[in-house]
This record gives sequence, C-alpha cells and structure tokens, in this order.
Amino acid sequence: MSAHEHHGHHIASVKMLWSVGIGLTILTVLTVTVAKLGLPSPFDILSALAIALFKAYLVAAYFMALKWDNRFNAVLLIGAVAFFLLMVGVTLLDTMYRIEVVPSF
Amino acid sequence: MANHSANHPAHVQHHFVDSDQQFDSAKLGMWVFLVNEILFFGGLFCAYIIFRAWYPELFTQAALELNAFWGGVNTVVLIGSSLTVAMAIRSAQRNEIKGLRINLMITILLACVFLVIKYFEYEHKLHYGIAPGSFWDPTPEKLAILDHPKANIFFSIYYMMTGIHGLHVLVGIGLMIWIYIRAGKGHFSSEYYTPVEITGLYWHLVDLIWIFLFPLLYLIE
Amino acid sequence: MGRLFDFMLPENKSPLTADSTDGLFHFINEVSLIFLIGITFALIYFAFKYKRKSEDDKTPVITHNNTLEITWSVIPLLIVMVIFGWGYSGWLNLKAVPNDAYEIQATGYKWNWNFNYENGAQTLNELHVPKGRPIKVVMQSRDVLHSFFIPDYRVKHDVVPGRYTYVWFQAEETGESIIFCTEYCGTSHSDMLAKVIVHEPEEFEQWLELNGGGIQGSPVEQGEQLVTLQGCQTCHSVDGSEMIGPSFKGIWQREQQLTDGSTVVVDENYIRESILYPGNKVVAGYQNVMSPYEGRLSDDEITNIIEYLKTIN
Amino acid sequence: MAITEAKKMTTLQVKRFKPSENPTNNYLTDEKGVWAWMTTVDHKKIGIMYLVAVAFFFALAGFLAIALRTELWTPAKTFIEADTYNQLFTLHGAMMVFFVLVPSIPAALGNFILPMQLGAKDVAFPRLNLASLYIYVAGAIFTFAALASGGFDTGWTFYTPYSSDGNGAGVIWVTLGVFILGFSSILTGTNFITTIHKLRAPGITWDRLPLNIWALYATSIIQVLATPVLAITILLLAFENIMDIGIFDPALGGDPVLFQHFFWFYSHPAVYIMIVPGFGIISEVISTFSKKTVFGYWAIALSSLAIAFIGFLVWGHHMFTSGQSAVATTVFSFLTFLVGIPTGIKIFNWIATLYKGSIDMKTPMLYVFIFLFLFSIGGFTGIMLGALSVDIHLHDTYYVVAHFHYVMMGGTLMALLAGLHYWWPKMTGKMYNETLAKISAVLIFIGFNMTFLPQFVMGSQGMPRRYYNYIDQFTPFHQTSTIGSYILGVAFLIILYYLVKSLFGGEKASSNPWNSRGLEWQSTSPPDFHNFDHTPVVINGPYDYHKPMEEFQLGLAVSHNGHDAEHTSTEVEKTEEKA
Ligand code: HEA
Ligand code: HEA
Ligand code: HEC
Ligand code: CUA
Ligand SMILES: [Cu+2]
Repeated sequence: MSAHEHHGHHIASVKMLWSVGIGLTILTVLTVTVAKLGLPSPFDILSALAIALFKAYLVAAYFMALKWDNRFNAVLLIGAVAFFLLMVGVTLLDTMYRIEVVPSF
Repeated sequence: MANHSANHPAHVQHHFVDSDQQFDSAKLGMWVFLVNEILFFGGLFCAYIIFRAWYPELFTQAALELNAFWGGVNTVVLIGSSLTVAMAIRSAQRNEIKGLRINLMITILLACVFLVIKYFEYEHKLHYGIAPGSFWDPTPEKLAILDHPKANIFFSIYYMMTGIHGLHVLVGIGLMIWIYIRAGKGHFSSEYYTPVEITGLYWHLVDLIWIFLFPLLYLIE
Repeated sequence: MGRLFDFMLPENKSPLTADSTDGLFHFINEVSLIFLIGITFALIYFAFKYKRKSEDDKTPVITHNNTLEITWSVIPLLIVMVIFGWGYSGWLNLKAVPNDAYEIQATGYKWNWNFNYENGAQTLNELHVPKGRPIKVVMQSRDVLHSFFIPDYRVKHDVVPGRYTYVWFQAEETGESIIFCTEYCGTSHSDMLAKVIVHEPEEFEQWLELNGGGIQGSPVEQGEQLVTLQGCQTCHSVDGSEMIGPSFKGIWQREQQLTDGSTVVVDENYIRESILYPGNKVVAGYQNVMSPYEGRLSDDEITNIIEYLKTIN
Repeated sequence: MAITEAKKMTTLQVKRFKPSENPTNNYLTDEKGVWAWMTTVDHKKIGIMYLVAVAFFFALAGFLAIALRTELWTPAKTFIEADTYNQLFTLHGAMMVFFVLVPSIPAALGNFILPMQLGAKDVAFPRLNLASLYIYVAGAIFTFAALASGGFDTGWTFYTPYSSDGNGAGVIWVTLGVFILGFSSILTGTNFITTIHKLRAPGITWDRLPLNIWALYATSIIQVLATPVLAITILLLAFENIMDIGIFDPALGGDPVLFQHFFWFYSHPAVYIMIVPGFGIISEVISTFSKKTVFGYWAIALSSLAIAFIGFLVWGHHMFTSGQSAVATTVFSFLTFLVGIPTGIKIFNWIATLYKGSIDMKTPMLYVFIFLFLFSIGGFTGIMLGALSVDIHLHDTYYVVAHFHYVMMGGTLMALLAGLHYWWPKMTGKMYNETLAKISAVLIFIGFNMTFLPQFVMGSQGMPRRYYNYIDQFTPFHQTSTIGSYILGVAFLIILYYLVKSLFGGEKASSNPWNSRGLEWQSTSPPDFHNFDHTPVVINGPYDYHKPMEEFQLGLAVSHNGHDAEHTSTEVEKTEEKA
C-alpha cells in the first residue's frame, strides 16, 4: 500500500497495544477495589460504570482502531449505544412511574 | 500501483472494483453487524436495568453469590485475549504470518481459559441448586441467604446474559480456529487479511460486552 | 347530536366519560375527511388535466418550494397538537375517579367476570350499578390478561394478573349495556361477555339488600350457587352436554381417564384437587385450560361444591 | 475520504452506447437448472426467489384470511371451531407480517433493483444474501413445525402470560422460527447499508441517489437497530416457555407489561420497515409516469430518515390501556403524532410532483393512486388511534384491524404491486396484459374498501377483534366484509393468471418501456448477469426528465478505476462538458 496512508490500514505499534492492555488490567483492578470500598448507593454503580465506559473507550478506540478508521464506523458504534440508551430510558418512563411502582404480587 | 483494476488480485470478488473497496465494505459490514450485537445484548441489559431499578436490594443480595475474584480474573483473561488479537492483526499487516498464528493460538487458549472458569462458576452454583428457571431449587442454606421472593429472576437474567455471552465466546473460538487454519494455508498477507481484521472486531466486541457485564453482575454489594 | 359521523359510535350512555372522546372522534374524522377530499380531488384533477398527450411531452423542472414545504409541515403540526391536547385532557378525565365513586371489585378469569360488592353480594357476568352515581370498578385477573370494555361508556382497561387496574363511569339512564373482553385470552375470549345493569338508586339498594351477605342455604344449595357464581357452568354442563370441560352430570364416582393414561375414580379429594390445581390431573380428551381456584374458594366452599356435585345425576 | 494520487490523475472519457434490445444472453440464461438457482449468489436471482417465496406465503396467508372471513359470516360457528379460528388469525397475522410484508419490498424487489440503481454488479455480500434466503426458509420450516406440533393461538403479538403458559410446544417452535427469521432480515439490512455506502457507481453521489435507495437505506437502519431486540425478546419468550425463567410471567414474579415494551420496541418500527420501502417505490413510479422530476427531493429523502427515527420512540401507543405509567403514555401519544408530519410531507410532495406533469395512467401509476388514497385513510385513522382518549375506546376493536389493513395492505401491498408491475418488464423481459391488470386493480380497490370500510364502523361501535363469536348487531358489517374479501380473492387470482401467462406468452419488453430516467432502465431487459457490461459512469440524475431521452445512454468510462463516487463524479461532469 506504498505511499499513501489509507484509513483502513493503520498499523498499531506494539508499545501502544501493550500500554492499552496493561491500562485495561489496571482499570479492572481499580473497579474491583472501588467496589470493595462500598460507596453509598448511586456512587458505587456510577463509579463502576464510569470505569467500564472508559475501558470500553480504550478497547474501541485503540484495539478496534476506531481512532484511525473511517469516521462512519465510530458513528455506528455511538449510534447503537445511543439507541440502546433511548430504549432503556423510555421503558423506564413506564416502569419507574407506575402507580404501584413495583408490580405487586 | 497506478491502476488497481488492471491487476484484479485473486482475493477480490468479481463485484468489487479493487481490494480497498472490498476491505472497506467488509469492515463496514462488520460494524453494522456489531450494531446488531449491541442491541441484541441491549435487550438483556434493559431487562437487567429494569429489574434492578425495581429490586435494588435483591441485586445486592444475589450478587454475593457471584465470585468477584474469578469474575475479575476472567475480565483480565478477556482483555489479554483482545490484546493478542490486536497483535495478530498487526502481524498480518506486517506480513508476519508466524506471529499471526502464534497470537491467534494464544487468543484461542485464553478464550478457553475463560470458558473453563465460567464452567466452574456455573458448576458451583448449580451444585447449590441456583439454577435458571424451573430448575431453581436452592439448597436450604442458600435459600436462607437468597430469601428474596424474586431471586430466581436475578439468576434467570444472570444465566441468560452470561450464557449468551459464553455462546459468543464459543463462536469466536470457532472463527479463530478457522482463521488459524487459513493462515497456515497461506491465505493471508499484508495485502489481504480482511477475515483476520473482521474476526478481531468481533472478538473485541465480545470483550466490550464483558467489560460491562462484569461490574453490573459481580460488583454490586 | 346530528354530526356527520354519528352513525359510527354507539349510543353515549355515560356523558362524563364519553363526551370529550366523542367530540374528538368527530373532530378527527372531519379534519381527515377534509384532507382526504383535498388529496383525492388533487389526484383526480391532475390525472385528467395533465394527462399524457404524447410520448415527447415536455415537463417543467420544478424541484422544490420551501414556502410550500413549510406550509404543509406546520399546518398538520398545529392540527395534531390540538388533537394531542384534546385527547390528553379527555384521558386525564378517564383516569381521575371522582372521590365519591362507588367501588365494585371485579375479577376476570377464563372466561368470566365476577363482581363483588361492599356487602358481600356477588354476581357473575352481571354488573349491577345505580344510575347517576360515579362507579369505580377495581379489576384483577386470576390467569392471563383480559380487558374490560364497555363501548357505551367509552371505557376500557386491561386486567393484569398480579396488579389492580380500574375504570370509572357514570351511567345516566337505567337499562343495560354490554361488556366485552378485549384482550385475547384463549378459546372462549369472544364469549367472555357480561352486562352492566343500571338501576334507579333505590332499586339498586334493594337489589343489594336482597343479595347481600353472599351465599346462603343448605350445603347443597350453597354449592349450587357457588357453581353458578364462580362461572363453572361456562365450561361444565349439568345436563350431560359437551362443553369445554367434562359435564358434571354423573360425575360422582365416575371412572375418569387422564391424559397420562391412568384412571381415577372421582371422589372428594380428586374434586378438590381438580378445583384447586386443575393442571395436576387433566382429563383425557380435554385441554388444560381451567384456571386454578387456589385462594379463591375456601375449604368450606369447596366442600359445599362437592356436596352439590354429588347430587347431579 | 483519502484518495490516491493515481485516481485523481485519471481522466475519464465517456463513451455512450445503447443497451441492446432483447439480448439472448441475460441473467436468466446465464446459469440454468435448479442447482444453479439454489446456489446462485446473483442478487437478481435471489430477489426472484424471494419474490416467489413471498407470493407463496401471501397466497397462503390470504387463503387463511378468506377462511377467517367465511367463518365470520354468521355469529358463533359457521364452519370451524373457536380454537381453529384462533389459530387461523394468529397464523394469518404472523405470516403476513413476518413472512410477507417485512421481506416483501426490501428482500424481493429491493434485492433485484438496489444494486442496479447503484450501478453495482451485486450487493456487497452476495453469499450472505443467499444465506438470508435460506435462513428465511429455515424460519418457515420452524413455523410449519409449530403447526405440526399443535399449532399456536397467541395472536401475532405473543402477549404473555397467555403465550408463556407452557401449554403448547407450538409456541416454542414458532418463537424459534421468528427468531431465525429475524436474522434473515438483519442480514438483508446489513448488506444494503454496506452496498449503499460502498458500491455506488462513479457519479452516483448522495444527492443523486434514487429515492428508492433512500427509502431502502432508512429501512435498513431500522432493520439493523430493531430486529435484534425482537430476537432477544422472542428468545426470552421461548425460554419462558421452555423453563419458566419468570421475567415476563407474573406467576413467577415477572412483569407481563414489560414483554409488551420489548415486543413493540421492535414491532412498531417494524411497521415502518414495511411501509418505508413502499414509499420508495411510489417516488420512482410517480416520477416516471408523470415524466417529471420529483418535487422536493430532499424533503422526501430526509423524511424517510425522520420517520425511521421518530418511529423508534412511539411504540407505547399500542399499550395505552395496558397499565403502563401515565408519564409514558403521555410521551408516547405526543411522539406518535409527530410521525404524521414527515409522512404528510411525502404525500404532499408526491401530489406536487404530478402538477404540470405528463401523466400516463399505466397500471403501476394506477396502483400509486390507489396507494395514495388508501394509505391516507390508514394514516388518518392512525392519528385517531394515537389520540389518547379515543384510543381507549378503539383499542383492540375492529377499528384497529381496519387501520392496519389500510396501511399494510392499502399501503405497502399496493406499493408492492405498483413496483411489481413497474419492474416486471425489467425482471422478466416480458410485458403483462395491461387491460387485465387494470381490471384487477379496480377490483382490488372495490374489494378492499368493501372488506375494510365496514370494519371501521363496527370497530367504533365496539366490535372487539380476535372474536370468533359476535353479537347479532354486527352481522351486516361482517357479511359485507366477507363478500369484499371474496372479491379481493378473485382479483388476486386474475393477477396471478396474467403474470404467469406473460412469462410464457407475453410480448417481449424493450429495455426501457416506460422511458424512465432511472439507472436500472439503462441495462438490457432482462439484465445481463453483471447488470451492466462495465461499471457505468452516471452522468444524469435519476429524475432528469427535462433532458431528452437520447442523453440517457449508459456512460462508460474507458479507463475507470474508482469506486469513490464523490470524486469521480466531478470528473465526469467536466468530461461531459467537453464532450
Ligand atoms: C404499515 C404499517 C403501519 C403504518 C405505516 C402505521 C402508521 C401509523 N399507525 Fe399504525 N398500526 C399498524 C401498522 C401500521 N401503522 C399495525 C399492524 C397495528 C396493530 C398491531 C396489533 O395490535 O396487532 C397498528 C396500530 C396502531 C395503533 C395502536 C392502536 C391500538 O391497538 O389501540 C396506533 C395508535 O397510535 C397507531 C398509530 C399509527 C400512526 C399515527 C401512524 C402514522 O405513521 C400514520 C401517518 C400518516 C398520516 C397521518 C397520513 C398522511 C398525512 C397527511 C396527509 C398530513 C396531514 C395529516 C394530519 C393533519 C393528521 N397504529
Ligand atoms: C400484510 C398484512 C396483511 C394483509 C395483506 C392482510 C389481508 C387480509 N386480512 Fe388480515 N391481518 C393482518 C395482516 C394482514 N391481513 C394482521 C397482522 C392481523 C392481526 C392478527 C392478530 O390479531 O394476531 C390480521 C387480522 C385480520 C382479521 C381480524 C381477525 C380477528 O381479529 O378476529 C381479519 C378479519 O377480517 C383479516 C382479514 C383479512 C383479509 C380479508 C385480507 C385480504 O385482503 C386477503 C386477500 C388475499 C388473498 C385472498 C390471497 C389471494 C392470493 C392468491 C389467490 C394468489 C395470488 C398470488 C399472487 C398475486 C402473487 N385479517
Ligand atoms: C375455563 C373453563 C372452566 C371453568 C370456568 C371451570 N372449569 Fe372445571 N374443568 C375445565 C376443563 C377443560 C376440565 C378438564 C381438564 C382438566 O381436568 O383440567 C375441567 C375439569 C374439572 C373437574 C374434573 C372433572 C372430571 O370429570 O374429572 C372438576 C371437578 C371441575 N373441573 C370443577 C370445576 C368447578 C367446581 C369450577 C368452578 C368453580 C370449574 N370447574 C370451572 C374447564 C373449566
Ligand atoms: Cu378475557 Cu378475552
Ligand atoms: Cu405502532
């Protein structure tokens, strides 16, 4: 593929890949540690999700090479997540606001 | 390489103009497929979120039954396998077929390790009768801990999520064995490694899903 | 009211719940009709006016017109916003039960409606109400989803197992109206009918008085009433004719073939089990559609039913 | 997009030539025999096979509809039992939706036409395309297995807990069947998105995309985003049946209303999967038969995307009486109305296209007119159902039944018929009998209204749907409706007759019988195995009716090498000016 840098053919460096891999491992240890701290209710899950999101970003951007890829592929990924959030959000509009908040039994 | 169409390499299918177009199409196609996967798991995550919002206490209670240590180990195993897949693609891009095969081999092994750990986790739970759906029949001592009337639903969701994820791991192993064999036959080079890249994307997604499953299922105490 | 689409709706017998629904129904119909006539007219007019004369007709290049685009986006938008607001307020009214509403409990199950009144009176497939007073029907289901629909009052709500739901209305005339089940619930979904019977208030009190305190009489008499009130006769005949379930005629000590191949002789325990957990032993040639009466009938009541069943020969 | 130096330098010379008439060599003669058809990766053959499958299921499900209508001739039993009736309407609905309407336009007509309108040789993944056909067949086999194992009577909506009671292996089979079928739809969608992005011929820029392609693009997006949710829903339902996982079953602590959310999250967008490709066909046909550029190209193109997007957020309008929360109900009702706006924009733009056109009332155009009339009624009654208080009264009555037949049959199916007649000469190389075609179109119009107009009235009067038995006052409506359905049956038989006849004895079609400016008409009829001899260079827009027909001959780059449309197209324009 000689002279030009075509978007699909970025070659990652070993150093970069390993740093990301190690970073991800450290973050995994971090989530477990934070979870053991036992933060109060909304913060435990928020911190866990924040770390997970960051890990996801690392995987998507570096391992899946979205950083160097056609922008549209990133749009697809973000779009999919956005639609998922929409689905959850709107469904919660029902389930969280029923008169009897919990389906009683 | 002034004229791509003049030398139509063997791997380019007839309806593509050149190798680049084929590669881009395959990659885009795979990304669209990953969108599918995300929404497919999305349905399960949605069920999870809703039941969790209804019964937070159930989820913290039930999560105690899951072993965060082994879950964590499995996370690291998957991350490692993602790394090796990325390395495999790099090798292919640099025309290092041997490196490609070695990295694939390690990935396959790591995937197997993941499944073995998963197997022991399941085994452990099933042993205590913590089973999905109609097989739900916890032993008395477990029942004392899992005294929530809807504990069965947590575990239904747990088994569905991890089960379908495990199935994806299995499919991934199959795909990588296939790539491994093809690499051995010399099908890939720096000019053509589309299947490797595509499989890599799939594998990373399997990792991505687990990155969310792990804290959501194991780390809520 | 003499409006164009009056023929479409059934008579409005509960103005408090039906008026705004009917008004909106007519409004949408009329607006739609105007649009539809416009569209149809334009189609036919253009088809004739611009009919192709020859194969080399020349047509002008008209690519777009922003004013037009905006006009035909904004006008419909305004119209639908009116419709939304109107529908929303009407619906809020359907949800807001007046404080002095008279409450009646309803239970839906395959394929009957059971109504319970404050003083213990019970009816099957008949909802007795006084006129001129808001009525709140609180509903629950014993098996699958059903839906409680009174066209004359424009009210409907699903009946969901494990939850209570309600509808309210206020009938202004004495008389009868039909109640449908509108959520598909199996074989006899279309026969899961009931009716509202509207009484003058005094008449209603009398009726309530008469039926109050529930079921009375000797065990056999009580059993007979229970079988009527619990809707057993929807599926079981007492004269030997075939219905959804086996006939009660001659049931006592009958030898019954089950789907698993075994046979049982009908005795107290078997009947009791059949009522509480019908799925446990299913009679050969029938489907397992009877809903469990567990928690619905007391032990005494079951005993009475058994006594009654013994007498049907 | 980066582009190579080499590509930029290439000069394109444009050569023009006319497609040959009635070629002896075409995709039908290229590979012959059953095996060749079964293993083909040619998008045209796959499209034809899909068409045959869809027609088969339509005939079957239509036959069931006739049986339904016959049973409803009198209250209570006319000729079948209640249980049979319940299975019939379930099967009718499920087949019409999952086996007919969802694959009909995209997978049958779209497969054939999409690559041709893009000037591509095939879709991006031909083998996946074939796989999707086989997956469809596998889904069908599971559904038939469901029939063999006792059938299923849940309604096409599979509401829990009725569907999860576990009293029927049939439900398990059919859920697995629908699960499998979903993948066929997903593969088609994935394939189309990729093809539209990557396989456009030089010269086809985004603003020159035929509106049919825009519509298929919007449809594919919905397919890709919504179908996986159906897959997981139906899988959960299957597990609910197999081993009581309890997520949806109230007896086990689950929530039946949650199932409805999951189901409609797919199934409402699915109704746009069904109608939006129809919109595409309407745009093509209307411009061809009025010989005029479509009015409001961007309005029509973008409104498809708007419908696709808003369509995702309105699913709860099927659940106004279900016991969902008041907040959700309000939001859903509000958003429901917003879908009407882009749809209206389309309708008005189509009508504006007719203005000062040169209108030729050939059969496809006749169907477009029928479409516009019937679909408008369907759409307006949709607005009626979106209105909260009114829907409380109308929900689950025949009013809803009439609404969705007006949009699905009066809308999508009429568009499908328009497209089928429009592209028939291209697909088969034969002309159909115009007189018979017009007669049957008129018969369909009459029969359709006779069948479904009375249903609006009886629905408003309170006649619930899925009713085997009904009260006497509805008898006249039901009987009119039944007679109407027989007329429909006759009309479809006539269509079947003349279409089959045209295959064997029909007059040969020229390459462009309608003088359309669309790219697909610049190939031979029937097309060559590779659609066009070479990747065509597209010089004119798809609706350039102001240019004389002579200019519409296939441009061909003598030395082309680019797939990158944006760049090459400007080159083409330049060369053209010089030429
Ligand atoms: C092809 C399929 C299709 C399409 C396109 C639509 C289109 C629409 N549908 Fe329909 N619908 C179904 C198929 C479809 N539907 C099915 C199958 C069911 C029943 C499922 C079941 O229960 O089995 C159903 C049920 C259904 C319900 C639930 C009814 C109930 O069960 O209680 C509702 C409620 O809101 C609804 C609304 C709408 C609306 C607002 C549109 C809109 O998209 C319509 C928009 C179009 C127009 C409005 C006309 C053109 C516009 C103009 C000319 C502009 C001017 C307009 C105004 C001023 C208003 N539909
Ligand atoms: C694409 C969607 C579609 C189409 C086209 C139809 C077409 C028809 N439908 Fe259907 N219908 C549904 C989708 C559709 N339906 C759905 C989703 C339901 C809800 C199910 C549920 O409640 O779960 C339903 C329910 C439904 C009911 C309500 C049942 C009930 O609630 O009790 C009725 C009753 O009248 C009915 C009637 C008809 C009739 C008479 C036709 C006629 O228009 C059919 C005419 C067609 C033919 C007669 C076939 C003839 C064909 C040939 C002879 C072969 C020719 C072949 C070629 C030309 C290729 N349908
Ligand atoms: C939905 C219809 C339905 C209703 C309502 C119903 N049953 Fe049944 N019943 C059946 C069916 C079907 C069977 C046979 C299958 C089985 O054994 O479960 C049956 C079986 C029985 C049997 C066993 C009969 C035999 O011949 O062995 C008894 C006893 C019985 N029902 C009593 C009752 C009583 C008492 C009621 C009312 C309180 C009632 N049923 C209400 C449908 C119904
Ligand atoms: Cu109860 Cu339908
Ligand atoms: Cu909808």
